[in-house]
Amino acid sequence: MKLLEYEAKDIFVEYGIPTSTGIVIDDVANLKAALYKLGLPVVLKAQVLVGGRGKAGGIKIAKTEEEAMHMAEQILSMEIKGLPVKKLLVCTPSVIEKELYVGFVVDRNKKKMTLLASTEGGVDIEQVAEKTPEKIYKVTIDPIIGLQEHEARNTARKLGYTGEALVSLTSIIDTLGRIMQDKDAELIEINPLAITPEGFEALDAKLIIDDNAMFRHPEFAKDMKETQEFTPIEKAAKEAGLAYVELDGDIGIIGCGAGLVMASLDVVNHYGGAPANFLDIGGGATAENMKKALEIITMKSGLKSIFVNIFGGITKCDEVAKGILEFNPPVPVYVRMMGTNEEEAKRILNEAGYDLYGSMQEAAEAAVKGGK
Amino acid sequence: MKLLEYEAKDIFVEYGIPTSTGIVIDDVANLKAALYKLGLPVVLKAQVLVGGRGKAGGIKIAKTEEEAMHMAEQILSMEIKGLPVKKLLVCTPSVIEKELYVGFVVDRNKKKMTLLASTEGGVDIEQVAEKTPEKIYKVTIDPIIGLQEHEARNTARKLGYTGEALVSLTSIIDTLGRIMQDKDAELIEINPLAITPEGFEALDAKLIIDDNAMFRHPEFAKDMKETQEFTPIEKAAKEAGLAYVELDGDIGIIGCGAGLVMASLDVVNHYGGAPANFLDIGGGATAENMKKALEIITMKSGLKSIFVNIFGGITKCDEVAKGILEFNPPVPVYVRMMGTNEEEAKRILNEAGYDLYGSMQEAAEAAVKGGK
Amino acid sequence: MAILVNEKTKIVVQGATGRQGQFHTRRMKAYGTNIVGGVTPGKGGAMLDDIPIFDTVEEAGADAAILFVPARLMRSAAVEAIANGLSPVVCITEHVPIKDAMFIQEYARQAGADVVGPNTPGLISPGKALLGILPPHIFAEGSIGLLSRSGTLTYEIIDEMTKNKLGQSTAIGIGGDPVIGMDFISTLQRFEDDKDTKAMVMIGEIGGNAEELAAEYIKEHITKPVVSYIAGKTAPPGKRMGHAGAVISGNTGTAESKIHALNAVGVPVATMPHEVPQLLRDLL
Amino acid sequence: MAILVNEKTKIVVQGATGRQGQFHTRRMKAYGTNIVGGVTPGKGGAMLDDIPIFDTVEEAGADAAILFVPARLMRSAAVEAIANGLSPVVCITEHVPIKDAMFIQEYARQAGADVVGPNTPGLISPGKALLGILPPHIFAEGSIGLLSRSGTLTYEIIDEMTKNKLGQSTAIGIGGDPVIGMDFISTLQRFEDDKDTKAMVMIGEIGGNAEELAAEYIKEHITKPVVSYIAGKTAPPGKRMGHAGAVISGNTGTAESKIHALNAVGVPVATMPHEVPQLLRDLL
Repeated sequence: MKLLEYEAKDIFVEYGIPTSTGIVIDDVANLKAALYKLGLPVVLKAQVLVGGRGKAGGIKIAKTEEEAMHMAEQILSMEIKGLPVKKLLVCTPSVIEKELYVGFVVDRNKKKMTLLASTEGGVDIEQVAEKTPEKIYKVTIDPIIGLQEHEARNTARKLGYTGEALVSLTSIIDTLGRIMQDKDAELIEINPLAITPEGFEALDAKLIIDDNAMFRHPEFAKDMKETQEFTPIEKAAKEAGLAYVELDGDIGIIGCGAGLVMASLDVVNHYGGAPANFLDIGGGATAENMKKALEIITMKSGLKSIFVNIFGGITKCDEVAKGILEFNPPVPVYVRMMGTNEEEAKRILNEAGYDLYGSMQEAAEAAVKGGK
Repeated sequence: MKLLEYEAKDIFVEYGIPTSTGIVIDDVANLKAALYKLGLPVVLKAQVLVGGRGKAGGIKIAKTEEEAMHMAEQILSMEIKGLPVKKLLVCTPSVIEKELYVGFVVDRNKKKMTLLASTEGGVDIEQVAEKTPEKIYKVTIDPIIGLQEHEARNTARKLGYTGEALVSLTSIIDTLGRIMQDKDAELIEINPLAITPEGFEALDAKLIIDDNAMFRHPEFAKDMKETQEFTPIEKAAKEAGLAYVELDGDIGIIGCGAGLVMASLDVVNHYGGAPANFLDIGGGATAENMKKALEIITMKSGLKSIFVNIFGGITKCDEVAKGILEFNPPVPVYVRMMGTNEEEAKRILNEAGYDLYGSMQEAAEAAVKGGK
Repeated sequence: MAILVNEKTKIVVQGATGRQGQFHTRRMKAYGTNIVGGVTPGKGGAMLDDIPIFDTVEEAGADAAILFVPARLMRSAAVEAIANGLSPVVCITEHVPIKDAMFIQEYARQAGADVVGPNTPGLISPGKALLGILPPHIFAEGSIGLLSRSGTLTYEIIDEMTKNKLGQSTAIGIGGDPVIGMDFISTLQRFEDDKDTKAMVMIGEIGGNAEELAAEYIKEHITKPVVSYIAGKTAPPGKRMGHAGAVISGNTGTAESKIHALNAVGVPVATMPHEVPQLLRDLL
Repeated sequence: MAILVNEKTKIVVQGATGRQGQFHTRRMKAYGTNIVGGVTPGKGGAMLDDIPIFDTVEEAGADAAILFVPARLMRSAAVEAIANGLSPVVCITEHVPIKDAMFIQEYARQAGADVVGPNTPGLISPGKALLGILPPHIFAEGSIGLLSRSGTLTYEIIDEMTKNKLGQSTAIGIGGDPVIGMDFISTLQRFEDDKDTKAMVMIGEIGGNAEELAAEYIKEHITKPVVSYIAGKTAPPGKRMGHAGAVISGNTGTAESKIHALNAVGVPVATMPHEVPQLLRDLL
């Protein structure tokens, strides 16, 4: 679960990280009150859960009230990468002397969190990693003990700081590590962490909470409903507990098991088809689950055919077959099934006139042809 | 810092350990209201920071209101091992089927906390350890990871429980371990942990918080002032930051360093004297500290002589000498000093007519003779 | 021979009394796996058919464990198994918090235990022991070691192998989460050390760079033939493809990168799953 | 020879810029100890006389550390020293929370580092290095190893020894807290292994059963002569005698028990501190 900038900043403030905050509005009508409190100029920042807001025109500086009103209206009516901007963070611009980067990310290979810090903040850290990897300082965090204070201090020192600045930066890094631990963050970043005449200040905040740890974090339950942004199809899939990803093509794909579904996409693609989606019905799906899956993928307009690929281990093929019949899809369905109760499934589907294939490549090829 | 039974129980309740609570009163006038809420019979338990309340008559069961009033008055006016009973815990007696022991103590040799559990509760665990050590189950706790749930469960199992009881007992032990960790306990005990028809219930609670960790526990700051019980001399010593222990004899002892003061007591004892106290002025004491130390030990009546034993490392002998002169003690003082500024100290004290000795045994012997 | 488990390995099933736990415990037992007991705190003394249920792992006297416990109990259950000296500890459950997964892996590393998963179908040494939810009838005894980040895709490929008379020494699902115990490298080395394994099939997918690191490792340390299949060539960046670990972030984690790295060290990568048996035959 | 430190050991002083830290850093340096730097976060770049102050232990390039940091910072400072591979790590500060002391000891155990203290006067290898607050002028080079739970009592006995021409290889205050790093047993073994140590003086006090365990250990493992003194024969039960660890609980921790255990394994125990030199002479 990704948090919006202002939500992450609220947590920073709660933990005592010096943070550039402001006032959040969801309606231009509330901008005047915000300007009255903050004065001018102000920065207006679109609160959306995708990167690249700045380039998309979602961050603006306004010097007059008129300008602010105009820009706010503009931003609040825009979509960034398909997501409508519903909230705007209004804040006082900071005087920036330098921009750093500090964050914690998962290192899959070490199976540990890694602290990343760099004097090259304000840009995508992946770019820095590519162009000037020597400018990123890394510390691997012990998953049992957690970040130790001297690791934070060594990092601050490696970035070149001494004196009061070293002490402040150590504390910021240490606190960020504590938030990571307390909140089950799978990613937490301050980018940029600005140096201003008043000291360090978190100008932006990125925080992704591990969805699997949500049972430990009732404090996020409310936020999630409010701010998580999904398309209507994604929302329906999420509610049905199905893993769904929308794609650009026109051949609907349903399979069981993430790897098999990915392979199904690849095979369809291999035969010249364009998958419309990724949908994994998971292990042990019932007729009801299958029906729901078909409902969801057919919400997308322009679908030409459907490829169903089931390798039944826990999943019973006859259940899947029943689900197909219950829904009665509006476009041709090409089914490949094997495994548990395969014969019964074949009987059911043959009677109903569905095409059945002995291998995934045959079925995929047929779905591609049928969809043309 | 030791907590009173009811204070420790409040913490148990906060953490969800099933606990026999009740109502605390400090005045018999409030008993009626308590009886009105609790009904009869009631258990009246003196809230004092020493063991052996029961034997001393500090725990009584009252069946009628008259009996309760009488007993409460009696207990609230008694002293147990020299400490006045200021508060009384009134609670409903539990139906006890069995009494267990569960606690965490410091294992100095392993340098770790140890979980102790036994089916022989309700008595002093040290007695159980002596007579039937096989009836105590022990688990050493990893100081970095803390108590793990399976360790609590293994313990519950070793005590012979299964089913619902195992699950409840596991949770109680696990929670007790969490309190230990959260509260910096150097000792935490439920003794007895009763089995009642309603399940497990903590009938008593013992909790000692590490004084050195108090900076992490502002929640105890208030309680400490309210309930810690010291004699007037102990209080004065505590306020002056001096380590003081009151003893039965009549020869006052002041030294620097705990080991040297203990040895001073032993040497005085060896020559037939009885030390009146243990007082360590610590390292680097000033004239003011020494004066204060003399004030404190002479608060005790019946003092016959004073033995001052200084081995000056950080401590400057001349400062100590000045402190003696400033106070001008009412009984003979026998001084042994060596180390930093020894010559100057000797000059000062000789001029003022004090006896100075070249070794601790000579000075101790003189103090014993002088005190007769 | 096989890696990790064989017919003698004494297995305890943690979470044996849940719906999934019961089903798979019975199936593993039916396969001939040496199941010595189940563990469900509070249910000690019960029986699942002829399998005794215990309250604690300690009582079961096992060598290895398989876990069907709920995700939020995974950390304490896995720690219990590891603390009792068990290895491997196979964590089937998905949706385990990544912080707990990291804790388990570090605890296991210090104890020298092998953890498989979480979020894995488990493993099978055909004809010897099934320690997971894989459908055993599609497997056959043989000399190919299989290691995979995916479940059903593995079955697909295993099925093709078995039909083509390419039996398996051991097949292991290493798990689809970002943080897992045994990874490609450690598992490849086990197969390298196993005298009855003649070749390996490594099934990867998008996300992370485990396949790239495995390629480097194969170049330096693995002498036996390895063939591969990588799923997710058409997956878009930034989206989790079902598995928590299957996501392309920026430029990293693409199928292209993985295929390129493997080809560069002489590991043939199948374009489609059914091509794997032929690639194996070419190398054997 | 000496144990733990000698004239070559590069020492960093953590907390060198506080009042106590400055005083003792200068004194240790004046004694000839090879102090390579001090550490105080935020004061890096400053100098204490000719000793450079660093922000981190990493920058100092030391072999061993001595800590004068406030009690509430002890855990993080000791962990820093241990994480940097330093040993011994001598923790002078008193009033360290016992939970932190336990954490430090376990962390050190896993890292294989020696921790001395907390709440210790430190140690001295006379003529070579002073790593503590002991008054160096009373010590003399020689072949007696001294280990003690007490500070000033140690000085008392050292003074008697030096006057009697019984110099010391190393003298170490192991600390007066209930939980300390190097204890009697580990320290006795170091002296046993040190070819220039001919005999040991062990100064104990009431509280715990470290002396009793040491007695057992001496019987089994120590071949060199050991003499002892135990303080607190007249201490009442249940009262802390200055040191956090000096308390008799129930029947355990009494001086009688300790003296009895030591005598039982042939270790003579002095009745009064000044008798120690004679007991040593009797055995040498």
